[in-house]
Amino acid sequence: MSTSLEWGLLAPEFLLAGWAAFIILIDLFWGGLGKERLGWLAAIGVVAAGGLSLIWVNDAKQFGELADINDYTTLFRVLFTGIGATICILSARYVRDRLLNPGEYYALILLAIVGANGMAAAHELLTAYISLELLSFSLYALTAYAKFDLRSNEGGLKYMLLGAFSSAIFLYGIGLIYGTTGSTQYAVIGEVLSGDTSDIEWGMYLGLALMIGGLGFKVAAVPFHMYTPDAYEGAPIPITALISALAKAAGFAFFLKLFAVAFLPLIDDWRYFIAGLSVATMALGNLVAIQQRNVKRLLAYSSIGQVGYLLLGIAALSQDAASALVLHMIGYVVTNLAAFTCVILYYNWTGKEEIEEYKGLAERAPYVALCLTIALFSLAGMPLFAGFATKFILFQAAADQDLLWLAAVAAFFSFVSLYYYLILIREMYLGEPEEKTRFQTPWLEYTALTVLIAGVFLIGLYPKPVFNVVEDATATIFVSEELESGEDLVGVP
Amino acid sequence: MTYEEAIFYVIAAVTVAGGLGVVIARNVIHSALFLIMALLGVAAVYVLLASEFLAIVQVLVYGGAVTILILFAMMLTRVRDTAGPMDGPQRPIAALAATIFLGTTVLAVTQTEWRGNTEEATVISIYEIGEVLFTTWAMPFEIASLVLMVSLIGAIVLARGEEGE
Amino acid sequence: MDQAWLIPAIPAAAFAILLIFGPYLPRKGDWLAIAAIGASFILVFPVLADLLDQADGTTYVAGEKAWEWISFDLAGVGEKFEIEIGFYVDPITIVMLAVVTLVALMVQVYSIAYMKGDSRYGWYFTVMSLFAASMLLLVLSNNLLLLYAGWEAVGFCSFLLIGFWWEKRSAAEAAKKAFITTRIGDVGLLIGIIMLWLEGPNTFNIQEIITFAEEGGYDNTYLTGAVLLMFMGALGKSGQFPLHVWLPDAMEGPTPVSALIHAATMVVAGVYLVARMLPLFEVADPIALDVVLVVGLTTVMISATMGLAATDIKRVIAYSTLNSLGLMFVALGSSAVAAAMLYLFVHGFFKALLFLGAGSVIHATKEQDMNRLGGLAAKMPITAAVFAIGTLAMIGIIPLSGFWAKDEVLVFAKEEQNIIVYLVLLSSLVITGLYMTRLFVRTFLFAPREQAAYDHAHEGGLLITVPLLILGLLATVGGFVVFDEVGEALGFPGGFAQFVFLNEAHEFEFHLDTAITSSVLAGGGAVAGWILWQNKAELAARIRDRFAPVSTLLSNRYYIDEIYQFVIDRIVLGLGSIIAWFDRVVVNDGGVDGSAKLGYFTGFEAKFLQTGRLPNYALAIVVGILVLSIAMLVTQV
Amino acid sequence: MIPIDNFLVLSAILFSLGMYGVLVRRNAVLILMSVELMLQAVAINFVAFAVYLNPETFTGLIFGIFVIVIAAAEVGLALAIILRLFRNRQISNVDEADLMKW
Amino acid sequence: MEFVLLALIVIPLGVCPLFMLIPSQYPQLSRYLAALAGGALFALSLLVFVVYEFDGGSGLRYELQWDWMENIGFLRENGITFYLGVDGIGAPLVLLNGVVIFAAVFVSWNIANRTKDFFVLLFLLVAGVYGVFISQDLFFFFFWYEVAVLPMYLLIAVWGASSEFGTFTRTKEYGAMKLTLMLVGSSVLIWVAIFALFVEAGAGTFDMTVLREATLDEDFQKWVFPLFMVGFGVLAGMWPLHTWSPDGHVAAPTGVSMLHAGVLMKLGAFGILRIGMTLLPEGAEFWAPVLMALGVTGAVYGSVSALAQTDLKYMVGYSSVSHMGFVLMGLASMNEIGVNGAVLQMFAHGVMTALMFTSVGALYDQAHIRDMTQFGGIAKRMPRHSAFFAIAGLSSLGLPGLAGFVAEFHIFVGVFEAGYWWAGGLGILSAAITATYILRMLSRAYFGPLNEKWAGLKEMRIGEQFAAVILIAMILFMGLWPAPFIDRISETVEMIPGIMG
Repeated sequence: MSTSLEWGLLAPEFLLAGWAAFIILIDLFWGGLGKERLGWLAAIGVVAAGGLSLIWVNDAKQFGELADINDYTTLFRVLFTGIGATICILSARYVRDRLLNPGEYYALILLAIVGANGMAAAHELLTAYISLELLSFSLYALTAYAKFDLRSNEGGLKYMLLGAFSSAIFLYGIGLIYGTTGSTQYAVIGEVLSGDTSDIEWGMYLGLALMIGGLGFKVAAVPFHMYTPDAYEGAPIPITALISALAKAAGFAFFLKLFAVAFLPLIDDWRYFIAGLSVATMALGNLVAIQQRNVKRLLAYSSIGQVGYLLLGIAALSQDAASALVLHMIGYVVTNLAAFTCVILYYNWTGKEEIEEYKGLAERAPYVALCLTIALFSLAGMPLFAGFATKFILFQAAADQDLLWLAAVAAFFSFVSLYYYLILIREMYLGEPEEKTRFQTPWLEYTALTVLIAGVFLIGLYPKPVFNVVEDATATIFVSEELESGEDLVGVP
Repeated sequence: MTYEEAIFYVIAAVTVAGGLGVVIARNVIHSALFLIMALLGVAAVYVLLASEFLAIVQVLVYGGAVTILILFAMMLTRVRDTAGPMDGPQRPIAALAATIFLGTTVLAVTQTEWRGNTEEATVISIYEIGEVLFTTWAMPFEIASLVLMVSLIGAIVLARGEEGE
Repeated sequence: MDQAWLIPAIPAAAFAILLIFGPYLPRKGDWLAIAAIGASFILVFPVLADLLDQADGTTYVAGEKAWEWISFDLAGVGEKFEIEIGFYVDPITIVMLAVVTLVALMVQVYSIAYMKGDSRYGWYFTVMSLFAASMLLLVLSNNLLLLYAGWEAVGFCSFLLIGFWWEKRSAAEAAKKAFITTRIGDVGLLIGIIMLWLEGPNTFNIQEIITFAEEGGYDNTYLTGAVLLMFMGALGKSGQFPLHVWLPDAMEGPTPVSALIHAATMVVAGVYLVARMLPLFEVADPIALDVVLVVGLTTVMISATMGLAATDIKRVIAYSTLNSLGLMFVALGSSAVAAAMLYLFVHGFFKALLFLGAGSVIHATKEQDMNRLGGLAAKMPITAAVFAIGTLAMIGIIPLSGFWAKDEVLVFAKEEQNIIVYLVLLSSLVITGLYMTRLFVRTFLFAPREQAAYDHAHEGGLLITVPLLILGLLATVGGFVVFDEVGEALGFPGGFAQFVFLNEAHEFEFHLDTAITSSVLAGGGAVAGWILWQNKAELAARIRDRFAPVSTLLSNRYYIDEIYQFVIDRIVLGLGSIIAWFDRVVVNDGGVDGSAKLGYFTGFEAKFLQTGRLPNYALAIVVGILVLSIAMLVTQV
Repeated sequence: MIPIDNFLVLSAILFSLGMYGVLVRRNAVLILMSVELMLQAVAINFVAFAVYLNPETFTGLIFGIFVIVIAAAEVGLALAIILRLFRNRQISNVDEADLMKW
Repeated sequence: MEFVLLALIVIPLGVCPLFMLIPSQYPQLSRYLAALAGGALFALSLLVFVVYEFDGGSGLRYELQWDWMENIGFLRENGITFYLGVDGIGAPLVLLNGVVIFAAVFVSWNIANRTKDFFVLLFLLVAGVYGVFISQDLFFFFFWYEVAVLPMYLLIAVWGASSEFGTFTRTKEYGAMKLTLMLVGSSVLIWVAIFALFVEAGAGTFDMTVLREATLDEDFQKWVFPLFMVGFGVLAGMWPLHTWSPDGHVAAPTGVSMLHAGVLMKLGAFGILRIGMTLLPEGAEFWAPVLMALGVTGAVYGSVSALAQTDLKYMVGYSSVSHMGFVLMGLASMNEIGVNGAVLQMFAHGVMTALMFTSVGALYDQAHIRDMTQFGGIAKRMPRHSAFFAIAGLSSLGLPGLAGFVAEFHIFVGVFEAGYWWAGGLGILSAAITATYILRMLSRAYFGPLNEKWAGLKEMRIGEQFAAVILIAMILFMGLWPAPFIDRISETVEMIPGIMG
């Protein structure tokens, strides 16, 4: 069955892993390069890996029984490397000014991307799980990376211990699913579950519930989200961005693929639970966000809210919903990175991250304030920006699957979210700055920011190209179902 | 009760006792020792499950490395000196939750009609394991090595003392 | 007759020019305004001639000309919703046109002198032109909507002119009061108009509506309701009880304005409206006309009595105007269109005369409280003479114009209505005699009470006296049109009554008994007034002291203003404050902010779930898992 | 001979004990140990399924090995973080680490 | 012509980056650019209005349809298209927007703080409004609807003013926040209704011309229509969800108030008509009495509240609530005359309220207070200003010859025709109350002896006068010659299903 493994299919991952080692070595032996350039160097590797993964565009290969290299994987590889490259660039000055051991820092980021790639590519649960742990471990370490920062320690500790705890739960679920279906292959599980399951339903449902819980933790769904705010607040800001973008995207890449391939036959059994999680997540995330005083924490809660919307795509699972989910996720990632870029820039300038300390940003760095405003409006789902179009399509997909009520709830909380974004915008535009001087402009970060904002506009104004790509990608995970089950569920006349 | 079953119950009792000890011992060092006991019990369970390889791994990795690490950590963090009770105020609710979970799980696993031969464990040879580990499961294997590397990097970076500490 | 639209159009054009270029024209363009109204006045004659030409014997053919203003198809009905800009000329129109243009011309000429030196001299003529245009539009309109437009526009001009000296707080308030009070009446008018359209022949054309109504197209009760609502409008505009309160206050405006708007023209618009729509009133339940009658009577009585107590000469004349208007409504309430129109016709002249006379006095003495005047006849003989004519005409002394018109009303009241109406009217004559005499005596005769005012007094220039004289002449002879011979001599086949009676044969009747009774009573009132207020008016003072409560009641105008003030201050504004409070506190702070606070508070409570302690976080995860698992097992297995 | 249920129940007990430990213990190291206990339970599960239900592919066994590996790695990383926390703040009780909340 | 419609959106959006390129030390340049863009928009809007000609069907003209997303997921052919087109209802509203923005630019001439940012947001708002009026695709309709709301927060919060009212305070942040949240919150309902509508129609497209052909279940219409009604109703100032409006006005800078009350509130009513009533005629019929009741309540409530206000902006704000109540009444009448009236009223109220805010703003700029009881006799100092304000007021109280009358008259006739006697009566009464508060205001603040405190007031700026003259021209245009408006509107209204003759 697996006598000849095409290792070449994993070239991007090897490149990343190798590059990670290379970065560490460079850091060790060529201190003269400078901490800042190390980040750029890392970014180059990441971009190269991303470019490499483009080889398999419109291709459908399988790495043994372990991983698929198809459009879905390619899409996420590109997305993850994109996130990684951005984070590396954004980290450069931050790491230079505030962190020790830059080589390891970038290496961990690169390895995290490997993990994320594995999660998206995985064809079965073991690979997925190990990849998940790779990603998680990297993030644990990175969260605690500011070793003399008490909040970083604490965030790392909470993240790590709870992560391990939820991993155990998740594994227990996997075990039960494995025990009941006899396989860890998504497709096999799907096949078994579409047959008669009356004899194994106890174990199967318990396993499913535990898996949902475990995945819920990874994507930060309420009530498994508790670590999120603390980890976000504690982590170095670029890492906060990384968690919010990479961990979430990878989590959903995994979640989506797993549920689309393996658990789709049971969709009527679990969709309302996911819907419930979605509602709880949207509600708590958005309501508590109103109360936050720290920008990172605010964005943490806002990302929890976003998870609620994304879960809606899972609850309404069909190819449409999956495409919509991925589209929204891409939009969210781009937007969130843009927001974090601004936050990082501000932190690099001033070392401040409380909301009230943002007062007068519009005076001192109008462009950053503008971009942050755009990003926040996009997160709130205002038009012209990505959030509106993607949310519209996502919620519409849910409504299409008879989940109108859920779409309504989501739309409502999307509105609630506007309030706390406006609070931050208010500080920037209405607060009087303590000093009037303009900040100097770091061109690289500004370029990255401009690119991200352009992305926000592109997705907001003309998402079709992106959507086409996404649709091709999601088609690969629904291929086994031939959309039949989806067709039944849609109930479109 | 067959002879094997008897052995199982003994081993299970030891394991559970160990586990219980871990979570209720008043002394951290005792907890650690109970953990070793539980781990060894689990190793024995693996033997019962005809997976000697796993039992060996268990003993080596856990009984050796992990517990030593834990004990070191305990000493370094002077756990014994910390004031206050060992357990948090959550105890009743934790007990309740754990019991409910146990009940649910036990109910679920006993109610499930497991497919396959649930009466007898099949012996899987160490060679077979070795072979699939490097072929079929090559990718997780590689990734697991990366996980270890991450863990290593993380541990070194974080635990290493810097100047002035 | 097709050119009748020019009559309002010329002043309208003058208005537009004056509004934009007025300040740059020589003499601020007063000549333009006067020329325009003069042109309108002259144009009335060809129109009249046309009407007479087309008359078939004593049957008049009304002229109509209309342009489409608004028109659209009604979906699925196959009909159009149309509103026209249309002009309709019939005898009533002609009478109105004559009064309006003539008096307006006189007044404007008079104003040149009267308003001289005023800082808003040009503005005055601008608004006067607008007023003329609007009033003529109202009169000529062939449909209710255009009539309503003119109706509102004259109200607006009235607002502007009452508040002409808006720096005076009282003027500003009076203007506001006038507009709002009439506006309340207009609520009814507009509803009435819409009602007539709604169940009617899908048109606003007055004649078509009348025809429709006469054919029994409307439900009787419905029609009654509609006409009564329309009558509300007339009530407000013509200052009838209980909406009469604005008219005395309207005297804050320049006196020529009072003469034109608040005596001769605008205030009679209500009379005109009812006269115009009288066929509807007649078709409707008799109660409609009864209401008109009762309102008219009430107004006659209260205004006459209030006139007794007022001391401001303009106010006295204003009350007399109310009094006259009341009489016209009594006539209408008795279906006596001809009488009402005749009264309207002559009233226009003598009331304008009275006001302009008063204006002459005020202009000369800068004083309008009759307690500070007196003896002016010596220094202002012409004014005194024409004022006397006006007074006598108002009282109704033969052969002055007022006598004939009033007598017609009395005859109708006597014949058509019950004796009480007649008696009430007769008693009002006495009172009219009393207060009008009082006005004249106190102003022009006996010793001056305020030397300064007396010293100032002088006769105005030609611009003032000539209009006075012309009006005086008209006030004297205007009544003779009652004689068919006179009417025919003037070119109205069949006489004036025939003319205004819309082709229904009718003659003026002259009942000697009524004439004698009324003359005796009116003359008696006048003589009594002379006796009471001669010299220092000790007798009147004694009587006033004797009936102090009555006097107080009268000088406080039956407290009607106070009641209104109370209603407005306490009830309307109170309600406004309550609603404003409700809006802020209940709707906004409670409902809107409240729900926002609810969200905020929920968030505030929920954030404490995030205790910062890891075991709690783990517990949350466990609880989540438990709920999920148990729920899933329970629901699915 | 030994029915699979026995192992599964044993695993469930261990898992629940671990869960209890995580919820109740204050010391970070003890929590970590409880998590290890849970992972042991998971591993038992996997191995039991592998050898009883699916001996042909014995994925579960492999899974079990990986679980042990991951668990070991976890201990390493977690202890480093705990140590760092202790160095910085002289605490090792997790409920004392609540700088960040609300 | 199609590209004129496109230009209406492209120009305001296109000038935004241009503004950004202008260095902030040259605010004058921004102003000229704004005037240029405003002028262009005005000219194009006028062009659209003038050349619009009904040619059958739904009255849609100058259509321009570009694919945006189709044959993807749940979207079939023409799934979401960028579909522009103007009909007889849209045409006057386009003109309205053109007039108001042109005027607003001049009124905002002396904004000194972050001038270019102000204009960027202002033009963004305008683009959104145009988009709503000419979008024929439900998605883009909603898109532009939200775009129109988007800049309001900053426009009010940054350039607005906080006010103290003795017993309570209204900060600009509060006003801005409340406005934004209420509008966006209500759009949630619209959003949900759009989802439901799309799914129920099952046509796989958001094209409104297709959706109006779809047969929708009556029960479905009955439960979805209220979502549209309330959702759009909030923006239309529907009682009791109107409170954002007065408070928003109090806080907003003049130019923004003009656009806000002048055109933004129209979007709500337009939405009810264009989506609610057109796509869900049976639902509309079912809910018409409720809409009527809410409209009348708003009309009376707004005018009575205005009566009690002493702050000029509050007064104008509540008067907007009252007048939008008329619009809702007209819509609820469900007959051609009433609906025509409603659209006419949208235009009429748009220009006259913009004029009112121009006047209030001109006064506030100099006096820095708006409490009418503090003034007195200022007509002496600011005669033109007073005249402009008075004209606006007179139009709003329904003086014939001015725009308000034509509109209100149609509404009342329509309401009576629909059989809502009580509503018609109360509506006319409310118009009378309008007269009361307008005149009360004029009498208090403008007439009477000059309060010496204000002896230093100067006439409003020439730019503001220019703006006022444009607006007055529109008021007179519609008031004296309403036929062009009514022709365009009625022909289109006739085609709306469920509208009786």
